Amino acid sequence: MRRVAIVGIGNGKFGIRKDASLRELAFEPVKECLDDAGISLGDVDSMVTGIASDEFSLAFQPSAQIHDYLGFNPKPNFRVEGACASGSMAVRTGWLTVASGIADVVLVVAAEKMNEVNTGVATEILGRAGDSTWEYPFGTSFPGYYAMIASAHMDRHGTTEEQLAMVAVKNHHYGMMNPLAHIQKEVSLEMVLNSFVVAHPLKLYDCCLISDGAAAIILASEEKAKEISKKPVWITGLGCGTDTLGLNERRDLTTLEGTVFAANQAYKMAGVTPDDIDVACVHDCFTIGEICAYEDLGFCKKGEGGKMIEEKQTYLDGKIPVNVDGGLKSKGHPIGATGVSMSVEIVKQLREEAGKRQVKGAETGLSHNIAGSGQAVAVHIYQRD
Amino acid sequence: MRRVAIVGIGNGKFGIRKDASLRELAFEPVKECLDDAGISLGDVDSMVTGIASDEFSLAFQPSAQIHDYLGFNPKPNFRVEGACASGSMAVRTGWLTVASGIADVVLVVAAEKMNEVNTGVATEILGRAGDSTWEYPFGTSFPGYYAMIASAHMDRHGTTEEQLAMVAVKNHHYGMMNPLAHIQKEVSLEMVLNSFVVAHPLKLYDCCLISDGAAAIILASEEKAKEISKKPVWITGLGCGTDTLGLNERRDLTTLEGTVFAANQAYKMAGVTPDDIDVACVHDCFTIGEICAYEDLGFCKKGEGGKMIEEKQTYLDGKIPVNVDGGLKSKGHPIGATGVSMSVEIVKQLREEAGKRQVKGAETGLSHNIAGSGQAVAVHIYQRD
Amino acid sequence: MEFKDFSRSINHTKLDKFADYLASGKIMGTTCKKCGSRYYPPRADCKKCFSDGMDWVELKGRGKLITFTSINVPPDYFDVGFKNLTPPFSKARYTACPIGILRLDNGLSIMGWIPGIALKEISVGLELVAVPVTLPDGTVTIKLCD
Amino acid sequence: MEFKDFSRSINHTKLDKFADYLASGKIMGTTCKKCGSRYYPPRADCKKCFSDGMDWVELKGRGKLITFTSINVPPDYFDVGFKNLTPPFSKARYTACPIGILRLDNGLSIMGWIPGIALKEISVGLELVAVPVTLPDGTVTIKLCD
Ligand SMILES: [Zn+2]
Ligand SMILES: [Zn+2]
Repeated sequence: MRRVAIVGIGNGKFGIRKDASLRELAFEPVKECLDDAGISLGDVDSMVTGIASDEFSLAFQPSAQIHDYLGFNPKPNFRVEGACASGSMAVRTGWLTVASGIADVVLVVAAEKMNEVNTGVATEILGRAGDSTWEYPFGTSFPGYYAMIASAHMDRHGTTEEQLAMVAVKNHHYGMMNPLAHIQKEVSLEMVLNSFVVAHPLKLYDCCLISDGAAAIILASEEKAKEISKKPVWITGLGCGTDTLGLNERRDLTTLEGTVFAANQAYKMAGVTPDDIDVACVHDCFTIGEICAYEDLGFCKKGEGGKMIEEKQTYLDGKIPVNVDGGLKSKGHPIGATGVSMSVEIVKQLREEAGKRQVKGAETGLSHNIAGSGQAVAVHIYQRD
Repeated sequence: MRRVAIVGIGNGKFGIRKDASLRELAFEPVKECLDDAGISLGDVDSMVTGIASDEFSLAFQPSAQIHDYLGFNPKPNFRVEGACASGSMAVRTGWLTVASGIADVVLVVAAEKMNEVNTGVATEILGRAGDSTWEYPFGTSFPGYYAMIASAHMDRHGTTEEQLAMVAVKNHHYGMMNPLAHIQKEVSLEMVLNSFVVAHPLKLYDCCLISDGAAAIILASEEKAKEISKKPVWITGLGCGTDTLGLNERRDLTTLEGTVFAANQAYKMAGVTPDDIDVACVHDCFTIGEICAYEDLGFCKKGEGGKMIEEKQTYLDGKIPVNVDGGLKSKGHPIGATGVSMSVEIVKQLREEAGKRQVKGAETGLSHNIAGSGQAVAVHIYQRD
Repeated sequence: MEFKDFSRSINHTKLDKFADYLASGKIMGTTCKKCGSRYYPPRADCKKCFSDGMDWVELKGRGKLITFTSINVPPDYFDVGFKNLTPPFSKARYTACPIGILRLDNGLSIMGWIPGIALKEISVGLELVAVPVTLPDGTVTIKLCD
Repeated sequence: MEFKDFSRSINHTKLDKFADYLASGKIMGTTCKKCGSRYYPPRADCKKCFSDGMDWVELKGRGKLITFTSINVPPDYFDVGFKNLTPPFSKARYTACPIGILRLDNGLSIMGWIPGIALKEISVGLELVAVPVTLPDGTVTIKLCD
């Protein structure tokens, strides 16, 4: 199996980007990651695009907008979709492309332009991430699915609304240190607890916003990576898992089996355990998501996620720093872009280029990206030389 | 590079399938291809789903519907999209998955359910396959894009409306021999020429219909393929190309550069030339598409595609039989499913299981699948032992 | 009755009788003729044995709520788009109505609206029964009641 | 003026002035400040040199039609959905109007409606000029004229 490294990273500004179209958003991090790698687009063999939704894009084959705008044609490109995990599925596909030997240098670009449609329509599109036949008739929204996971978690494990809120407090705190973040604002426990209830028990500050943004990375084979980069970061473990479409068929509503399966695959492939992870980006589209992630990734025992945030074990100086880039909560969650943005952050950490939010001496990182309410999950492990 | 074979094939009935949902459509060929391979879903390591449109699916992450319905979770699955080439991009991704070494047995399933929406909405969705910013404001439809390619081809190369019609006559003729085809009807040159003009100069019988359907294949590594199958068909060449989003930026409106690029990659990788191809499935969403394919794949010189069909060189007893399964024109074009259905047909031909439409002694096959009006193209070469 | 009178969007399925059954007062799942696996939501094909032979079976009896929520920001269809319907349990415009998932004794789980109970009275473990409802506009859905 | 007054759907772009220019009677492309590459449709970023410094440049003069069609089955928006607009060159309901792509001498190509010429009079090679149009409802588009 060929080794594959990340040799270039780029991340555009996340936020409500009324100033730019999907293709224009995508251009920004591509330019940045080519500059970072010190190569030109002519050096890239193949491209993979991660975008979650045709409907947000207002386009059929939105990936064509991007390769066209970059002038990448006639070289290969197609789109990979895994809802909110589209970015990580695109990284996975980029890895497959290099590992297979069919290409040596691959550009992975991921973007989402969510604010062309209004909130009602966005809620409608995202609501159909669940079972559009069997759940949609009950007015289910995206916060609604995670709210049901939260209700079950609170009942079974005694997780509290305060513990959920603490995740928001942490991620907003670190978002302040990330100039690319959508929201640059500290929030207090009281602010979170007193904010508008979006879907009981989740409040406004338990939920990520609707963001526009894009991120891009360059992947290269071992030979090329050593030519291109002084600080290649290797993707040494990849895992992908899935779960039932409807929540009603889950064995345990508090466990995302896709995460457990993907994490086990990734740990095994990289030959590491959860204890080896120095820094992680996990999928906190809702605060309960981060708590489930702690547990399902093996950072703590099942049911102890609430305690883990309460004890600040996932702060920068804790047992394992999580989402110190602000997470989806504060950095923003332009759904298709998120997975690639996670890869960008982990590479920054492993290169020790993360500034104020640097995890000292980080050698092994993990990203965890969820489609919908767990229907598909990608976990990657990253290691520096 | 690991060798990869197709060891199981399945193709559901194409047509207006008001009797089945997307997930139910997908189930049919998956069951068939597992039976064909003589394995169970438990033997499959990973899955790739090809679906073109969220909007046709009325779902966000439609691939989750399929892995859930099959009970494939918690194993890996995500969706690959390349508009009308989604199926072939999924086959490409399945190939990458096996070739990379991360999995040994991969299920590729592709489906589209187009008839849940009405014709006006379908035309709207497909119209946005072009540039939804710069072409859409001019009321462009999918037939409209190919109509503009046809107008240019007729002007530059003297291709005639009769020659376009001859493609329809051929493909309907062979569709009669394919029980899975959407349309089972011979058409005469007069019928085609006198049919309703959809987008000048393309008439109703120059255009494929709006179909529902699904297809699936099992890919395996060399070791596994030899265990599983007595007649493995090897994918020995893969090519992927792209073109500009808008037609206005094409250097030559009569050449799809994505096809030329993808074909050259695939021929080179397989070590064959167009002359070695015994049977081909090419992208005839519109009759002009098949004529461009002859030329861009190197089956004839540029501008001689019209003559090639006029001389019946692509009939079963011609120089190179093309679309003897009925093509998209008559078999139907459930957009995401088409590419995998092409792979199924080529495997049938190379196994000599194609019945009345069998190309005698076929050893090398080719499939050619286009996204939109050429924005992305996949070409695969298949060889039997 | 069309299936979308239940589903609100998807209409084509091998399971379209589900909506007719709901209209006649029955919540139906399916059981595999070959291996006996039981499904709710119903399936036309068995994910255990891959058989496509299924029997419709009525789901009856009380169950326990395994989770619930109440959604204050609804998808467009249930808000503005709901104008042409009589919303299930609301006035002219969408009013939040709790929803939840009920687990029956046989292990199957049913999602439904919980219109009759105030949110603060709802908790995981509550015993309820799933009941089909025909709305004034003729569409059908399911509610979970005391 | 909003950009979607031209595009009909997409509104957010770095190029939103394009619609204002159209309203003021100008069809504008862009030229890269760094390498001089010219673009139509306009681009905010150069695909040749990856610079994001662009100047707006008016496109003028006649060109030759490189292709055309006339679409009888329009997308939903231009048919039923067109109710709220004054269709560009039709009555209450969509009537087919030829469209085509005009190649200018500088190599750039412009798509536009061809309302003034009967389909049978249109052929590749025809010399036309691209002209901005403001429709009665205030939206803007481009037509190709004699
Ligand atoms: Zn069974
Ligand atoms: Zn330039």
